Amino acid sequence: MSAELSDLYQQVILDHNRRPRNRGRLPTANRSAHGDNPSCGDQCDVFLRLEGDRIAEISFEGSGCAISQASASLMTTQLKGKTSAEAQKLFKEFHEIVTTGKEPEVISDLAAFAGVHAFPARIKCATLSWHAALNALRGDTVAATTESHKD
Amino acid sequence: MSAELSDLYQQVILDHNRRPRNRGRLPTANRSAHGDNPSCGDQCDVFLRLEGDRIAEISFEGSGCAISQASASLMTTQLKGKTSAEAQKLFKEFHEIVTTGKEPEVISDLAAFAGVHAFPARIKCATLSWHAALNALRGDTVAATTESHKD
Amino acid sequence: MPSPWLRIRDEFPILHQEVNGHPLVYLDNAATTQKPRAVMAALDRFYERDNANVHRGLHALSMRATDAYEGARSRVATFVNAEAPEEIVFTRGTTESINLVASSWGGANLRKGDVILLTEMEHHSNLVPWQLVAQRTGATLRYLPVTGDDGLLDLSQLDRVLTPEVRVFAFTHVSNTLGTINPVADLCARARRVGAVTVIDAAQSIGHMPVDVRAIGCDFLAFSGHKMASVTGIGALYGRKALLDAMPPWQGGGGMISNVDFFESRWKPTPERFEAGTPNFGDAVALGAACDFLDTLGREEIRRHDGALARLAYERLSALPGIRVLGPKGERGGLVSFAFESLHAHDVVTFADEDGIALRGGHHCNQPLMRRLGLTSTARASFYVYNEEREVDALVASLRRTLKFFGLQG
Amino acid sequence: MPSPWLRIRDEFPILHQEVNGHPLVYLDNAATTQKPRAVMAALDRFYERDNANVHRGLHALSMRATDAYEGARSRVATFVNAEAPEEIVFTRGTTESINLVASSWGGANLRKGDVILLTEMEHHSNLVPWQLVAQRTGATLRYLPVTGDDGLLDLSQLDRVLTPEVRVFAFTHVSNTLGTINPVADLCARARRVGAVTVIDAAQSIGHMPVDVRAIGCDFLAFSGHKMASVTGIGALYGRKALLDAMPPWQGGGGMISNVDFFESRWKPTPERFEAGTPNFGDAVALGAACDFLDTLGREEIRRHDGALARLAYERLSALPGIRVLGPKGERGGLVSFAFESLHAHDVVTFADEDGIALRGGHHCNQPLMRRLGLTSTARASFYVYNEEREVDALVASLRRTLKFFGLQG
Ligand SMILES: Cc1ncc(COP(=O)(O)O)c(C=O)c1O
Ligand SMILES: Cc1ncc(COP(=O)(O)O)c(C=O)c1O
Repeated sequence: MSAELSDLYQQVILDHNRRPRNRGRLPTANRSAHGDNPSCGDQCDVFLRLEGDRIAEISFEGSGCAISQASASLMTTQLKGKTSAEAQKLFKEFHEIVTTGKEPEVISDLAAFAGVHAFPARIKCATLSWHAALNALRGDTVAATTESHKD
Repeated sequence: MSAELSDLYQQVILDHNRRPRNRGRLPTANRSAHGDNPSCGDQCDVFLRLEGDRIAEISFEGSGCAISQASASLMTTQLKGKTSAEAQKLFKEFHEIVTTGKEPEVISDLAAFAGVHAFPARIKCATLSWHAALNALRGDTVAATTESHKD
Repeated sequence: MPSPWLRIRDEFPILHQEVNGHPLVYLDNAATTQKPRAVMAALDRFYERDNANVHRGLHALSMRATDAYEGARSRVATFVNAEAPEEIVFTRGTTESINLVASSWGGANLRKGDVILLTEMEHHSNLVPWQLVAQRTGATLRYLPVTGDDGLLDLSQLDRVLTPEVRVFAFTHVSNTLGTINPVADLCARARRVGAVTVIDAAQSIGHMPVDVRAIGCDFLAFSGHKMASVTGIGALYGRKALLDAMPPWQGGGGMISNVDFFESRWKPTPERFEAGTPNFGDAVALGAACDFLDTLGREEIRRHDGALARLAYERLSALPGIRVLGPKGERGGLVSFAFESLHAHDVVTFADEDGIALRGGHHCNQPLMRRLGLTSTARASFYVYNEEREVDALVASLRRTLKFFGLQG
Repeated sequence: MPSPWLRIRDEFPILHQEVNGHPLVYLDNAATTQKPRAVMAALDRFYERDNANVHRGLHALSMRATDAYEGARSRVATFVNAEAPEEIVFTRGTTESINLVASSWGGANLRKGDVILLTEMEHHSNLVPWQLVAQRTGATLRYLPVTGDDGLLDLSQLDRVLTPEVRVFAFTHVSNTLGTINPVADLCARARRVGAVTVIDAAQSIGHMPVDVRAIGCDFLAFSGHKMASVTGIGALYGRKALLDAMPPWQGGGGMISNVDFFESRWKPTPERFEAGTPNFGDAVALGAACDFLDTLGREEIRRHDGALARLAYERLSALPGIRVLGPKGERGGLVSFAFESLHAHDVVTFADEDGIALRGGHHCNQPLMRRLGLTSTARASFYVYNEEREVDALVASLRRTLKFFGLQG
């Protein structure tokens, strides 16, 4: 297996893909949003229980490739307990990682996604659940979609 | 001058172009038709005085290249005195001459147009006045046009 | 003379490269085919010797270019056995051809109460243009169902949906996801009985088998050059002359008018009426050369070759654990789609690429069909004249490795 | 480094041939230009190495093809100084670009009472699409006049015609018959004051001079690759993003949808929304290469070169007996049209061809302008980067011989 491919399908990712965390509807959710990536058929629903401005609980449901499923799973572990602003900041970091391959400043599991940058067509897969989560945070009802011209 | 070009601009043609016969409106006309060749802007009006089924008089007006003007002029000299059926037959002969370069069976000035066949884009120029004349004979009011896909 | 099939891979320079350290195995031919030397040479030769704008030109190059362009039209006309070259309108491809019919014929002929009949297996390109014209005219859409994983049209439903309100019946010749070859001549005959106009999407058949518009008996047929060994940017719409002649223009501009005034214009006859602006005569020449190339191989032989590889792939793939292979078991076009229970098509395609194998993964512009089959995406292997059995072997071996990596050996 | 101008004719293989026993003198560049080796090489290289269908593809070739296609989009965006690549929609050429704006923007924004302002010097391609949308929407057409043989827009009339009812003002940058270079930035500024959207037909400027959409301040700009050293079949529409984003799709099909259901669909953002079906990515790559080629020569230098030849031709032709030379005396684009009192343009062109000189004769898709000038046709010589002064000499000598043949020495 090439270095690029083993970078893409890192142990962390395979693990989250095989045993996704926080998967399933959240019965106590007070926010949710849907995201899709129509050009590949990936789908993702994100459920939040916001307490004030803080994400008390989070879960996801969806279908898609290993990258998108692992990303959603990992995201839930990262966003739990964060405020809206902190979530935004994390996404910015994550976006930087998947588009440039740059390692994050603080050590974090998000670094597992650095391999994505070598596969530009897969960036959408990695960011879909994040877009849905941010929409849910903003209370947007429009489905998130990764179909902008770039990313 | 190449053989093709001197075949195209034969003496007969240059002569008819310089001194067109039967040019101008025919005051006694009882039939007329307009023809145009929109892709080059050529225009031609043909005026007939029919007596029974016979062309008693014929004239043309128009503008266009030397080939189209000479063709109209020569046509008037050929059609005068002919019946509708004879005119049709002559046009068929003429069409054959300009598209294939084949000499007509009986010696005729129409043979001067045999050189046209080497210049397919000019076939329309040579046939415009004929189309108008046949329309006039048929009593068609729609303008003749050379804009079919072929010829 | 040696068979043109013997050294066929030599004709395709692109095949002789390595991808990720492995010889390229190109199995994405339903998306676009590769181009033989003969086609590229025809294109280069045209631009090196004869290039000038066509029509209206009286100088030598323009006359040669016009002959080359109209020669390509005649060549395409004989390729599909049209009655006359005027029945061929050059377009960018299948999608533009169908948009032309839907907008021009549909706009002029459809109204409220009319029905546009499609099938559930249509590509977005034979679906969205009809949705747009339905919105514009008030006509409604109706669908002939597909039977399921074996992917046949449910002909038992045809009488129910093909009623006298159906003004147009548009369907694909070969499904780009299922591989199904539809009984197009029968469908056209049935449509004729209710007076419906027929539109065939031949994108997936034109390069792979004989396509004879008179034997089929269709009114319109749309296809793309880039899926039949020619370049992108050129394709054609075949239309019966009587229908084309009665249609209003679609795009306006130079070349399609017979007379323009400041406030109104008159149109040329078909096909020029539908070819506004400078046509893509360069690529039309390449399309003509592609017709020659395919006829040298023989379209019956191509059908046999591509179909045999697809059936072999169908069989071999069916033996893999957790797989669902779509489309008919027997006779099929040169492609096969499949989905794994626990492995997404994107992962499949990415791992195949690692072995130098080019597959397509996704909905293949067949979203409604996918939903109907309870899928969001499949992986697809599609074959062409240069593919070989050993490439099916390579595909199956690669898939086995991928399954192993994900712990899905079964 | 030697100037790229030094051996420029070596770059164009087609020029090195004889026509009717004379070296080819190609003066029909306003109809279409010839293609340099660099452009054909880019096209061949793409098909020999990277060809695969773009977007949605996850294998190596598809990713390379997508990069090449989107790279060409970025290249074209910088070529016209757009703010972002998304402002470039690939089309077949100028005509399709204008049809897209007229149909999509016009269809959504025009209604009875609205005025479409054009000029009397528009090419049919910037005229017929507006007639068609006027018929469809009930908007009316209005024209800014041309002054006469010197062929300038009559700006003294602008206030009279550019009223608040004008929703769109579409005009050519350079006239393909008169050679006039219009003051496009001024016209856009004036249009903005009444809130009119501006559409520029850049077919005759794009390959001949710097074209900067931000300096011009236009909303849309349309052009063709084949008139700027690239191949046929590709061109572009520049549109301000805010306007494109608000426009409905035009053609429907694969690639432009974000979601398709059996009965309705959602669209992708611009530019994909306007690129239904497999795009012409092969020729887009060639267009990108043409941008590089022209920038290496320098577009200011090209403007000087082509303009100087046209002014020289204007002067030398004006000395011939019985001639009427059209368009401005001073600054002009790289072409000159002329008409003889007693000699039809077709005869002129046929005799020039005999000397190996390629001219165009006819109405140049400018019928209304021709009528306005009291002409039915002109002959036109148009220049490009490979033309030389000696070719103007050859033209004048040939015309003198023709006049002599017809007994018109004056
Ligand atoms: C001024 C002008 N506009 C539009 C066009 C149309 O361009 P195309 O035929 O490439 O669409 C042309 C060229 O024919 C032109 O000269
Ligand atoms: C069945 C079918 N129809 C239509 C199309 C559209 O063809 P194009 O993208 O060349 O317009 C395709 C290919 O993408 C296809 O497979």
